[in-house]
Amino acid sequence: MPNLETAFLNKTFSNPTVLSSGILGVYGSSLVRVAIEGAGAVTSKSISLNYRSGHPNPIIVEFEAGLINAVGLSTHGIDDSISEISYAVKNSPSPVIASVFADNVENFALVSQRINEANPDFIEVNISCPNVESEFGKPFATDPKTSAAVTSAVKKVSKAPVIVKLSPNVPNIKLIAKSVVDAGADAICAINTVGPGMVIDIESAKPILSNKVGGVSGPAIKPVAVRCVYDIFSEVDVPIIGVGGVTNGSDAIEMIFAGATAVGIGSAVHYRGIGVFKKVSKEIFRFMDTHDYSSIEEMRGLAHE
Amino acid sequence: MPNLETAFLNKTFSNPTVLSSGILGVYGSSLVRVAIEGAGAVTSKSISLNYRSGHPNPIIVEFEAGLINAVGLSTHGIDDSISEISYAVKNSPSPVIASVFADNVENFALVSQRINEANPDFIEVNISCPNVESEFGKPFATDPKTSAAVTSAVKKVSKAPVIVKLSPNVPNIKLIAKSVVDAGADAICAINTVGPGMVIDIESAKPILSNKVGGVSGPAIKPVAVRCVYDIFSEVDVPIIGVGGVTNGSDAIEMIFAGATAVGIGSAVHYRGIGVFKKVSKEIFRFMDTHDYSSIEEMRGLAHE
Amino acid sequence: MNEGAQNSGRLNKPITLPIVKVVDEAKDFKSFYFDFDLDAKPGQFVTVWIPGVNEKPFAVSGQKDGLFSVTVSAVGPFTNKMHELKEGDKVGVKGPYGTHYKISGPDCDGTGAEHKNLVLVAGGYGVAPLVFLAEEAVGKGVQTTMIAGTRTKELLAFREKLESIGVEYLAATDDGSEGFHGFVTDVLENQISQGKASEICACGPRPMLERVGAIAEKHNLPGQFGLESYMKCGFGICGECAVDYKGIHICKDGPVFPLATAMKIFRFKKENDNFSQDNTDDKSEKEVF
Amino acid sequence: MNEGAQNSGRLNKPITLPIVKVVDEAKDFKSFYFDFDLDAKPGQFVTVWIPGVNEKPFAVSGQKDGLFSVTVSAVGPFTNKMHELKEGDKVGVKGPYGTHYKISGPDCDGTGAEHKNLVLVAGGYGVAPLVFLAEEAVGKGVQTTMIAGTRTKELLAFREKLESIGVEYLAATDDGSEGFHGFVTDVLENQISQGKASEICACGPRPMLERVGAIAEKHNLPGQFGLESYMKCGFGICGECAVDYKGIHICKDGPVFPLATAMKIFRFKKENDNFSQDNTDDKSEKEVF
Ligand SMILES: Cc1cc2nc3c(=O)[nH]c(=O)nc-3n(C[C@H](O)[C@H](O)[C@H](O)COP(=O)(O)OP(=O)(O)OC[C@H]3O[C@@H](n4cnc5c(N)ncnc54)[C@H](O)[C@@H]3O)c2cc1C
Ligand SMILES: Cc1cc2nc3c(=O)[nH]c(=O)nc-3n(C[C@H](O)[C@H](O)[C@H](O)COP(=O)(O)OP(=O)(O)OC[C@H]3O[C@@H](n4cnc5c(N)ncnc54)[C@H](O)[C@@H]3O)c2cc1C
Ligand SMILES: Cc1cc2nc3c(=O)[nH]c(=O)nc-3n(C[C@H](O)[C@H](O)[C@H](O)COP(=O)(O)O)c2cc1C
Ligand SMILES: Cc1cc2nc3c(=O)[nH]c(=O)nc-3n(C[C@H](O)[C@H](O)[C@H](O)COP(=O)(O)O)c2cc1C
Ligand code: FES
Ligand code: FES
Repeated sequence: MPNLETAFLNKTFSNPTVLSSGILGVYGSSLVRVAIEGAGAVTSKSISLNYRSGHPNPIIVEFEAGLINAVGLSTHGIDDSISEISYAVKNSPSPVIASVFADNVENFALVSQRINEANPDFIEVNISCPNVESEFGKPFATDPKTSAAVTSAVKKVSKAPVIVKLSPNVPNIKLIAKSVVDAGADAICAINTVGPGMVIDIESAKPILSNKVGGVSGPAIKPVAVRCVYDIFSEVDVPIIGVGGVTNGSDAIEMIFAGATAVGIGSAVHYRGIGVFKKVSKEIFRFMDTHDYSSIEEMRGLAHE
Repeated sequence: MPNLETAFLNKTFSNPTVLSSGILGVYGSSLVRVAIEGAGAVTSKSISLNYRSGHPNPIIVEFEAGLINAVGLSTHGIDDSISEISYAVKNSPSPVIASVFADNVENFALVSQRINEANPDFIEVNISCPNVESEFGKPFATDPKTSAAVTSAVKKVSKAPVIVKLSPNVPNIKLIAKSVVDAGADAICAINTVGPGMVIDIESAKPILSNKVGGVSGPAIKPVAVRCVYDIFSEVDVPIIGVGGVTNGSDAIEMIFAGATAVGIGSAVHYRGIGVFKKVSKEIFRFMDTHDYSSIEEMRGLAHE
Repeated sequence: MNEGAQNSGRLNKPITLPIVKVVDEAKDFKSFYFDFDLDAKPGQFVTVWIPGVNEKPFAVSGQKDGLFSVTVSAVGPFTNKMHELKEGDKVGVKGPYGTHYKISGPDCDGTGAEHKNLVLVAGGYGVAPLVFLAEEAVGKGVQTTMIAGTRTKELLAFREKLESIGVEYLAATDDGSEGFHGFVTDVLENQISQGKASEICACGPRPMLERVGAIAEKHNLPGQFGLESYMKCGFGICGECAVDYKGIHICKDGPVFPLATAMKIFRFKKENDNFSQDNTDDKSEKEVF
Repeated sequence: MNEGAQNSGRLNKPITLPIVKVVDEAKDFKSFYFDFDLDAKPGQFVTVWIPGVNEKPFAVSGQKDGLFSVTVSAVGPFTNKMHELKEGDKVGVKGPYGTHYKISGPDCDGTGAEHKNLVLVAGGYGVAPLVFLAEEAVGKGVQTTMIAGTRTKELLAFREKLESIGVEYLAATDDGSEGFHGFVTDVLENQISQGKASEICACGPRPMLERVGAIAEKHNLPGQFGLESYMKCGFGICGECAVDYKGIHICKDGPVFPLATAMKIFRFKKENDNFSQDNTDDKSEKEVF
């Protein structure tokens, strides 16, 4: 009988599926619901120190091959966020990952410090939001040095193990992976959205998103995500949460073969409903059963052989 | 009555559709066929000085949202290529764009010099092949300086106007666009493939492409392509061939609204057959007719208003 | 709480539609008609996008002969902008989204008992989805009463339309300028005491809904309630519209809920709740494969 | 030249299939069977991918009872590797691709004249698609003759199978070790002179096809010819398989062409050709909207 249990750092997930940051993860209650509905772990929407209203609507638009979003990192501020995460940590049957972001290294440390109060199982450092520029003039995740600086600042203060979330929009993701692992990252999450992209309404001749551009997710980005996970696995020796376009069991297996320890699911919540975690787990189980794999561990990174 | 004619530098295309480089463009006879079947202009597969065998099969794989290819820039060498382009130039009812690439600046100049013999209407400089690294250690198109160096080297020798083809896989495509225009580019073609991406066969646990990774094209990349064209249009003042995921008339209109003068079509030859150029032209015509646009010119860049 | 279903074929990308008719329904309350076969059910909503302004949710207020309408109260920047739009102006529409009011004909179960007296309770622009529902109910032969409450007379809407199709229309105004001087809940209690209410469908401000809910519970009457919440995506992905301890999302699990769920949502106090003590019937167990 | 049609629903991504049976057909010539409902027509091909090695095109050589087969001649690195594969080994398969031989039953037009004597002319592994075609033709009641040519006796294949279903089997070997000592074209001429050929379907090396084509033209017989070309993508996108002055792509416009088109391809000399002088009937005019 195949076993879906997935050891991830100091925890064991009941299955390798993980709710990705920014999907249904604003409130603790949603995180708990997704955990109950079958996610092996759940990630909160990225939290910052101060309230940010985000962009006006539309903030998401669907295209033929995925979604494009520019939610604009709207957050309710650190105090509200702490209470939401606390609620999730107390009530979720699955481990809770608190995602944080900030506009400079110091604030990354501050928000991570504060989030300790909520006792999340892991902290995920979102250095890869395509719409936020660092104090150094480009997204943190595009530069190995800034990526490392953020990582070590968070690592210094965080009580929970630190996952760093990378962007695919870089010439060489191996470089970034190496730099954050050298700086102390316990795990890597890859990838954040691709692009950015733009969808223009041809009737009004206007970009649809109020922010004009947004990050691309869903089936469109799966090959890029799989390649990134493959690259990172070949470069560093920490567990990887593979995210990007995973919609069914086959996609999840592809990620695991590429080197993922756990598999993030975001846009597929839209395509297959909140039950997608249970469905994907069943599909993974069935594949393992018919292909004589007994553990997720055993399948990890097989595409490298 | 809408008019599909499209002025592009010193030529007029009968309609804005252009066969993109690398699709059916190995032989002159194919280029001529595509022109007869309705393309406003046709681009050859990228040509280099020396014979290159390319990668073993599989070199293309389809996924849910597009294609991934690593043809590996197989070319038949400059002499054969000159005769193919000459054949196309003599027989094609539409202008012929000769695409060239090389592994260093000097060879870019040499291949461009030689291709003059075939008298192409335009030369397109492919500095954006995702699988070729420059002598400086990264793809030419990811660095403004190397992009400019290649552009001015080609510009110096080419008898035909010079189109430079950019990669989307850069942090800031505006920078690159500006650098190549400053270096003398007469037009820009954007974008080349996204990624690279990887598709793993879950039965054999192996990447399907013999090269493991390949460039992503088709519907998956349309939003990224539209955004790039939008960005380039806002930065520089040369005509743009907008390429990436264009499959139907609406996609083409999106590109034109974003700022494209002409619209490249590649992967859609697979989705809709070789008749796609005529089909897309008809769809553009119908849109213009029902929306009271009389010329392509009039629609260009409208999404910027 | 229904498991989020697979999304339908249509892309969640606005379709641009011209406004074909604008009708003043009351003071600062206008209906906008669109020539599009929407296939919505009463209680479902669409989002309306005005390029360069914003995109907001509105209940479908009617659907007939290939047209559909939304009826918009001007309360802020977006709705004021909408009120400036004229016939021929275009907006982007997405949807229909969400759950809907479910009613069946009076004799559908052979007992003749169901929906004998359907009472619709509307507060403010909550009347919009209920007008659509009233038309459907009447079409099914259900005897229907609309109790509509507003601050004052000029805000009342749809009386003529509803009466013309045979709906009993009872108004309640805060200032007594028309109909009953007081709250819709008073009118409702009166209907119930006269035996003229077998089911309640309500939509309006949260405090009104809570009081209507309490009345329905007290009299053991079935009810369906249309809720609202701040929305971003509108189709169940961003998580902004979650309202309670169960992670119910108004945009997809709602906006229309049965009485019992609505009451749970109303009573939810996150601070004092401990999820693990919850033992409602719809609690799923975590399965391990 | 048919306009490239829209591609079918299935992704152009290999499906991994285990080999369920390997049959030696002749020296260095093996059939590999797969348990998959392929829905191919005779003359179409699949690509076979051996991970880490290469991916190559092969004609479907049979399709029955939910199985299909390819029959592979070991001529180089890939085909030698294939010959090492055993029952249970897995390969990736894409397809079916390309055009196919079109035959109809003898009485389909009521005249009884069609395909009265179908002659299949095979050179080397060109016999593979023609075996599949023979089975279909016999199934439709067409009287069928296979003329198969190889260098020597040990390379001849499928005689038993073909004879068992009622196909007349005529061999020709270069060394005379079996059947006619000489070329398939000699046997073909003989059949024609005996009035035993109403249509020719051929597959094999280019020189053989050219000679068969000349014979068919001379006798004014209809013909269909299976061509080959170096292929990369296999589905009409890379342009590697173009063969002539018209930009015909073997993988998608072929591999099976009617006699007239095949002869044009054979006669094509790119250097001496000037497209603008071409005036064949299928030349499309450039349309301007
Ligand atoms: C399911 C649903 C159905 C609705 N149906 C109707 C309808 O039929 N007719 C109608 O007039 N209004 C309806 N609304 C409310 C309508 O969306 C708001 O009035 C509108 O968004 C206000 O925007 P504004 O910019 O004009 O005002 P704002 O200044 O933005 O807001 C005015 C008020 O509306 C609330 N509001 C703002 N944005 C939203 C939002 N995205 N979702 C919900 N509430 C919001 C605010 O809390 C505030 O109380 C509905 C809301 C929901 C959620
Ligand atoms: C439409 C089509 C159907 C075919 N059907 C069959 C079949 O039923 N049985 C069979 O045994 N073979 C068939 N072939 C030929 C088969 O694809 C080649 O024999 C095989 O690719 C040789 O590969 P290799 O590595 O073993 O030898 P190589 O050393 O690569 O080549 C040996 C010979 O095959 C030719 N060849 C190589 N690659 C290709 C290619 N991709 N396409 C075409 N020719 C190539 C070479 O020119 C050379 O003459 C078919 C080819 C085509 C195009
Ligand atoms: C609506 C939306 C909001 C998102 N918000 C965040 C966020 O706040 N922080 C973050 O790290 N990633 C965010 N993401 C990125 C996802 O976590 C994920 O990396 C990406 O969507 C790719 O996965 P998918 O294809 O499964 O959606 C968001 C994605 C979407 C679609
Ligand atoms: C099979 C294939 C081969 C390609 N070869 C080249 C090439 O040689 N030179 C080049 O500049 N672009 C090449 N491209 C990129 C295309 O020209 C185009 O930029 C890209 O595919 C995006 O357009 P599409 O989505 O319409 O396919 C190739 C693309 C494909 C799919
Ligand atoms: S509004 Fe986004 S989940 Fe409901
Ligand atoms: S093999 Fe690629 S087009 Fe025919």
